[in-house]
Amino acid sequence: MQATLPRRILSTPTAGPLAALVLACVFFAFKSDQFLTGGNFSLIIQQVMVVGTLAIGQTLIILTAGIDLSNGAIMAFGGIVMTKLAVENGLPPLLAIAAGLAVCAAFGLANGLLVMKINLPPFIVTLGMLNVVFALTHIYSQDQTVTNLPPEMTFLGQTFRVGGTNVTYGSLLTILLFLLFAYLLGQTAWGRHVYALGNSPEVARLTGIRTNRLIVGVYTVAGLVYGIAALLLVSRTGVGDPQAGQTDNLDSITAVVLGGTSLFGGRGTVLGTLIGALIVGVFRNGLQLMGVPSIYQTLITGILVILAVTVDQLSRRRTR
Amino acid sequence: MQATLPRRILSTPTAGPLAALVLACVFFAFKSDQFLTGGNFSLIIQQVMVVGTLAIGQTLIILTAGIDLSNGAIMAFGGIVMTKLAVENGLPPLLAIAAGLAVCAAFGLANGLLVMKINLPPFIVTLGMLNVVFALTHIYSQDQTVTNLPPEMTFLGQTFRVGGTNVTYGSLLTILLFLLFAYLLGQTAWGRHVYALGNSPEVARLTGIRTNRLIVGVYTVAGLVYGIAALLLVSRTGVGDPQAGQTDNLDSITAVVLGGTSLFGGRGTVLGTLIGALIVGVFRNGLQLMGVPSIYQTLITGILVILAVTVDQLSRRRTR
Amino acid sequence: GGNSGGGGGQAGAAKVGLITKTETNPFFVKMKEGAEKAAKAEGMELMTAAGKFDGDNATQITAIENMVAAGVKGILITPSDTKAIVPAIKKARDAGVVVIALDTPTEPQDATDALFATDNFKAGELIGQYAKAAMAGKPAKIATLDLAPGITVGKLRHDGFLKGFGIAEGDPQIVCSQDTRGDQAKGQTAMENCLQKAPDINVVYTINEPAALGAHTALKADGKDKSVLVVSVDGGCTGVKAVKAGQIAATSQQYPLKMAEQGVTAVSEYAKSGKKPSGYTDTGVTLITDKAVSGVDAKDTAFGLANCWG
Amino acid sequence: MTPVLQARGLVKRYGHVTALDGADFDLMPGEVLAVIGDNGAGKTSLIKALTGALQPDEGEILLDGKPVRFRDPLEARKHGIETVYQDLAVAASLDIATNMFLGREVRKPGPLGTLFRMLDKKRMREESAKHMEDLKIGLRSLTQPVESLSGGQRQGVAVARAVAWASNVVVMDEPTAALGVKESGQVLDMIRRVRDRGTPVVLISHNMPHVFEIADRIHVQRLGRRVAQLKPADHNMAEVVAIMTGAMTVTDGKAVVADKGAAEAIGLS
Amino acid sequence: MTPVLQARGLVKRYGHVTALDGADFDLMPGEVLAVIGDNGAGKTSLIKALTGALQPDEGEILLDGKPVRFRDPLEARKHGIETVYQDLAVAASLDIATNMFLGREVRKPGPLGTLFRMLDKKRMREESAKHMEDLKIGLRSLTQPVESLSGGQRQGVAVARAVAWASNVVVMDEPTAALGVKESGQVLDMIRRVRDRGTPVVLISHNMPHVFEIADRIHVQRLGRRVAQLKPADHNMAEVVAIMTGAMTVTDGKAVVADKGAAEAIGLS
Ligand SMILES: Nc1ncnc2c1ncn2[C@@H]1O[C@H](COP(=O)(O)OP(=O)(O)OP(=O)(O)O)[C@@H](O)[C@H]1O
Ligand SMILES: Nc1ncnc2c1ncn2[C@@H]1O[C@H](COP(=O)(O)OP(=O)(O)OP(=O)(O)O)[C@@H](O)[C@H]1O
Ligand SMILES: OC[C@H]1O[C@](O)(CO)[C@@H](O)[C@@H]1O
Ligand SMILES: [Mg+2]
Ligand SMILES: [Mg+2]
Repeated sequence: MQATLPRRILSTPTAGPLAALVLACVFFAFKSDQFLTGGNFSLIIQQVMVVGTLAIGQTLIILTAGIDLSNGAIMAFGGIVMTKLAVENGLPPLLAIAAGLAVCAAFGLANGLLVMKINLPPFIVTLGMLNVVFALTHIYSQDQTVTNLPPEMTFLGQTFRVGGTNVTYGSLLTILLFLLFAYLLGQTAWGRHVYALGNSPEVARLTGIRTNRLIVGVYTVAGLVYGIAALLLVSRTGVGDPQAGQTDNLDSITAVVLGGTSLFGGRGTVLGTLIGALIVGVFRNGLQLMGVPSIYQTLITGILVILAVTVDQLSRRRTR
Repeated sequence: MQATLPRRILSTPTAGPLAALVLACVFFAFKSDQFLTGGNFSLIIQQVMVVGTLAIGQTLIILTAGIDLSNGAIMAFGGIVMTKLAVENGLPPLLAIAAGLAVCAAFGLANGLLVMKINLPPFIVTLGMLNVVFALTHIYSQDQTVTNLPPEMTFLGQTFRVGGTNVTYGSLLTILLFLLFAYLLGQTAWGRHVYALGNSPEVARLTGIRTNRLIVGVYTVAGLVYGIAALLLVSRTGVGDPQAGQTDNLDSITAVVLGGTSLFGGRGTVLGTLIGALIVGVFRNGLQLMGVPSIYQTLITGILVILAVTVDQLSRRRTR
Repeated sequence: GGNSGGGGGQAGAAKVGLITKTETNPFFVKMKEGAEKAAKAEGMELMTAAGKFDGDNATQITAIENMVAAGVKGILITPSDTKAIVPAIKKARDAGVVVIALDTPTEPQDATDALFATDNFKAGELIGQYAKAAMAGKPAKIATLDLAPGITVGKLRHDGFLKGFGIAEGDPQIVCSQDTRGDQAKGQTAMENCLQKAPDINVVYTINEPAALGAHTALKADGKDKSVLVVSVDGGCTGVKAVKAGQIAATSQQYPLKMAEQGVTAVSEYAKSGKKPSGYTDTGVTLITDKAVSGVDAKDTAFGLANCWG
Repeated sequence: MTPVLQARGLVKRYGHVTALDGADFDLMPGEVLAVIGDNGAGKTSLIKALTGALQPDEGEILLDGKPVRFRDPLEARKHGIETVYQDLAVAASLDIATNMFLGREVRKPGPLGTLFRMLDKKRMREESAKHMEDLKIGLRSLTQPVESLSGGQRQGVAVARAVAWASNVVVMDEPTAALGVKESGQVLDMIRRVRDRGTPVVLISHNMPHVFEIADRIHVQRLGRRVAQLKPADHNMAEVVAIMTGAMTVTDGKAVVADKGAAEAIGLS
Repeated sequence: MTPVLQARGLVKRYGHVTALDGADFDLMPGEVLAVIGDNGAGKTSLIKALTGALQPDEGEILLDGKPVRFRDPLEARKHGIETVYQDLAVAASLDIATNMFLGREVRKPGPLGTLFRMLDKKRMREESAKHMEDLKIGLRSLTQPVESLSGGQRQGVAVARAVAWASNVVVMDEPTAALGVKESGQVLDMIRRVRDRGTPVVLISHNMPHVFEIADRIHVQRLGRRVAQLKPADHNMAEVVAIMTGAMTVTDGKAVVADKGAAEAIGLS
């Protein structure tokens, strides 16, 4: 009844993405001396932590067979709210951060209610929300970048040393968030219900899951996670930036799909998403270190993305 | 056994989007004197014909439960290929156009083969292709806009008069394309197979449909349609523009979804897509005519998009 | 971060990085070419990166970090978000890398070691003055085809234009304002809709030449290409040809090659002697038109074509 | 005696199809009630309406004599009504144990469970194994996703789940349709055991031998309505089938030939 | 006489589950062959392998004595093999007529059909109505999408389709599982008619009365293998069930008790 250990590892859904990631790392290690250093890996994690965190929320929503195009915009708005409140309205920084998180969660809630109450397709709800929030960000910020942040807001950008390598507190928080959601999805009833909902809302309903509440909950939690991404962004860039996040919706979906989660819902893991985000970060960093001109970076990234999923697909075939 | 006529109209899947479109038109007609004129409608059609044509290909692919993120990029490349061949390599314009169409179809074919042969998710395949084709466009064009086009290439931008209104040949071609694909999807075996495939690839396979060939065919035909969009774009703008099409992937998906087609495949119509494209065009034009500032246009468009699908959803409920 | 800083040179050529706003604007492509040529002449290795869209701060930060990790001596950057990029630049400078802004100043300007750029406010002001003079007292109906919310170049040029024209934001003479993201197709759609709204528009300000060409196409379709005054900024070869053909009345020419060459040379100097560049170097802006008006300095298209880029 | 579950005049329309056309329903305490009828007669629609899975357009439902309204299946379940739906509400990508406990997961004992809300996967797996064992459904692996099970195995999971949780009423929509001889026998045994512990069972089935073997009463559904309530002892199989297909009708508890041609066609004189 | 369709040593593994474990199969001309076995015995896997829906890992298939390999169901169909799959290959959002003719649509006569490839929807609708009529499946509308049909109605569509198109072999995987008494009877009649026109039929069923009523021969599948081939006339139902569940085995054509406890449990002495 129990599979052998190697077999189990091979058949975990993250095996394929992981193989792709390892292959990419080996390749770049050969191509650039600077690649395989603790400092460089710490850097890559810093670079993917914002999209990675957004991708946690995106994973939750995609697991329910939804999609979120508004996450980058919500994050940008959250970042502006927390920084403006602290810098311009003089709110205590922690309160300002809490307000930013609450605003993001509220937008998530709004998405969830529209999806649930009127049964609208998530693609359209979040597309509309993307436009609304984008506009609100620019109107509210008057297109001004917010600077001179209090230290509490950039704390997550500070570093501590782990065996000779500087790691930011933000990187740590990101990793912890991934572990938290891996736990929630894999080890709690709530996680099971998310998967069941993604498999079939009708089945979930018939088995007595409160699907409406669950959907609204998932979108709200996702919104809250976007708020955390906003804080990570603010602490990484040191400013509140109204231009932020414009391609992060597609980037986060890319991380999710590269991580082996199905866009049709019900199948996938949040650790896969972490690997998916890292794959993109490793490509970008490695190609840059190799000195590849930017337009060729785009070309090669395109090819590598396809190759990465091919590796995943082939590794799945073997275990079938 | 036969439904009554009004009932049939109400229960056609395009009824909801159509209602939303009509409501929007009525609203803008009250708000702006210039809105309800033949000239303005002719303009709206010109403005949506490129995205609309792209959205035809997008509809085909979404009906098979796929998605295409590369269509705008493919179109841009096709436009550069046809204009460069004609202007710089002196190819006869019609031959150059044919070459452009062939290149677009070839990229579609490549997408199809990757989806079919390796069973990769369409999202990833076309995301990779987007990057690849984008880079190729800039490398091949050296970022130069191609000007001084031969008249054959801009012919579709010419107008003819219909009852006092100038209509471009391109608008006419777009409408004809929509009708053609409505026919192919609704009245031929090929169309039935596309729907069956989108419902369930396994069922389609078990009933003896050659699903592999069908998938590759759909992506290739979509590529060809993107080539026609390239020609429409070239004739509308009068240049070959390497920067074209960058937001057209999401825009075309939006038109498809607004038109009532399900992102999960197997349900939807191409005429719905036409209506979806028109909804977006009418919003943009109407808000502009009302003198709404750009950023508020974005805000209102976001709200209106959600409202439009809500109308659709409510109209469906009634016939249930 | 604690990465091997900019000082730690690799064996071989010293490296210099160029980070542009986007990959798609010929302006930046020219800039890259200029940098490539200068790097070769100086015996340096050039690394390039670009944002995904105008305003993309995150990608520019990532590029700065990766270039520092790769051990560059200096970074040339056209900042997308002039304030938001500042902390990342500071980190790079702390790691011993010299950072020079091209095309667009950071805020504050001294966040970078040096700046090589057009004066964008002046670029707008020149075409504003030109338009005012060319209208010769006729009542103006103005359309402004702008960039996008919150990108400083766009705002600087727009404000400069208004100042040059002698009006303030909200003036009733401005009958239509629309964002184009500097894109030709979007410029065309914006112009079409503006014309539908106010058919008597007679002055069109455009953020750059792609937007201007889009506007021209729309005007031509409406039979108004001869009667409406279009002004723009850039001075690319395509744009100057359009000035020559009368499609654009006047344009403020910029010199991206100069920015790039001077930037690379400065980094090379630093690599060799340790001497850092400083201050603002105006790479100049010239009004190009074949229909000069009195009181506004301008050069003709022959000059424009001789000095154009792209 | 008040019926445990009762319905009066249920109507459900889908566009121009009327699935329920004023259906009545009565389930008495402790009985096995078989619901039979042609394909499309509205059996599934009826029990979906009774268990909160579908909102009737008209009519009322009474539980222990008191009017109720189940807005969703969860509310019905809270009243102790467990259902095996015909389309087998199982989540395809999840495994057997997870499906068995979907919506009533068991948490680990101690703070791990209360504080960290951690699932007790081992216990759920073991209990599922036991329930499946009871039904004698042969399984080669318990960790397979349900989508990879054979048709009958999947049905076994759905039945085992309902039986495991039932407290007040068990409703089963063709629970043995895909089951083998041995497995069907187990399900019938199971139904008997449930009844014997006092819980009434509603069984929809097309299998007349099964119906006659186990039912205390038969509800005959036809064209969206209940057309008869019978005791198996009072009629033979042929008669019941005749009533079901409309060849006979029931008047004053006696079957009467309604459609001569039809009755002859199915071999009743 | 050479078998029409034959298989030797078919093996199919899914990870660590072995669905087919060296299965043999023989179908003789003009016969109705019932395939029976417990849930999970590998019946569906067997016929999927025979009809191109699944590629066996090992073993060979012979058609009229010649080795064949069907890479997909279409190839099998081209050889005249029609199949009703257990999971009812119907396209949910399409209507009955479209499903009936999926993959063999009829075009309009004349240039409309040949040149413009226009479907003859009216004709397809009429013919479907006729086929459904033959099975006496009550339908209230022919233009409903298949997903809104009742379980039995949906099965009717799948059966009608296979019977309409069969030319060489018809394979049916539990075709009557969801059907009512009347509808089941129609399907059995249909099978007889198909056999009588000379086309052999493979019928998977758990319904022993049906099997005994109609089968010329019985193939017993157990744990992924064929464990017996019987004639219904030579054995009674209880014996056959015993063989199926492993309580008895067949040696030299005679049933022998293999597992005493098991045999007693099912009431065989
Ligand atoms: N969602 C729906 N939309 C339209 N019609 C429906 C829907 N659900 C059921 N129907 C119709 O309602 C009628 C009754 O269906 P129901 O499923 O209740 O029948 P049933 O008695 O359970 O049949 P079976 O024995 O085949 O399962 C059928 O004619 C069916 O086509
Ligand atoms: N795709 C699959 N992945 C894993 N296991 C599978 C898969 N398909 C079938 N199996 C397993 O193979 C075995 C045989 O399944 P099969 O569907 O052939 O049984 P069956 O005899 O048709 O049963 P039933 O009477 O319940 O329909 C079962 O144990 C099943 O769980
Ligand atoms: O998009 C704005 C950018 O475009 C240019 O005008 C070039 O066309 C640059 O000077 C400016 O930075
Ligand atoms: Mg039913
Ligand atoms: Mg089976």
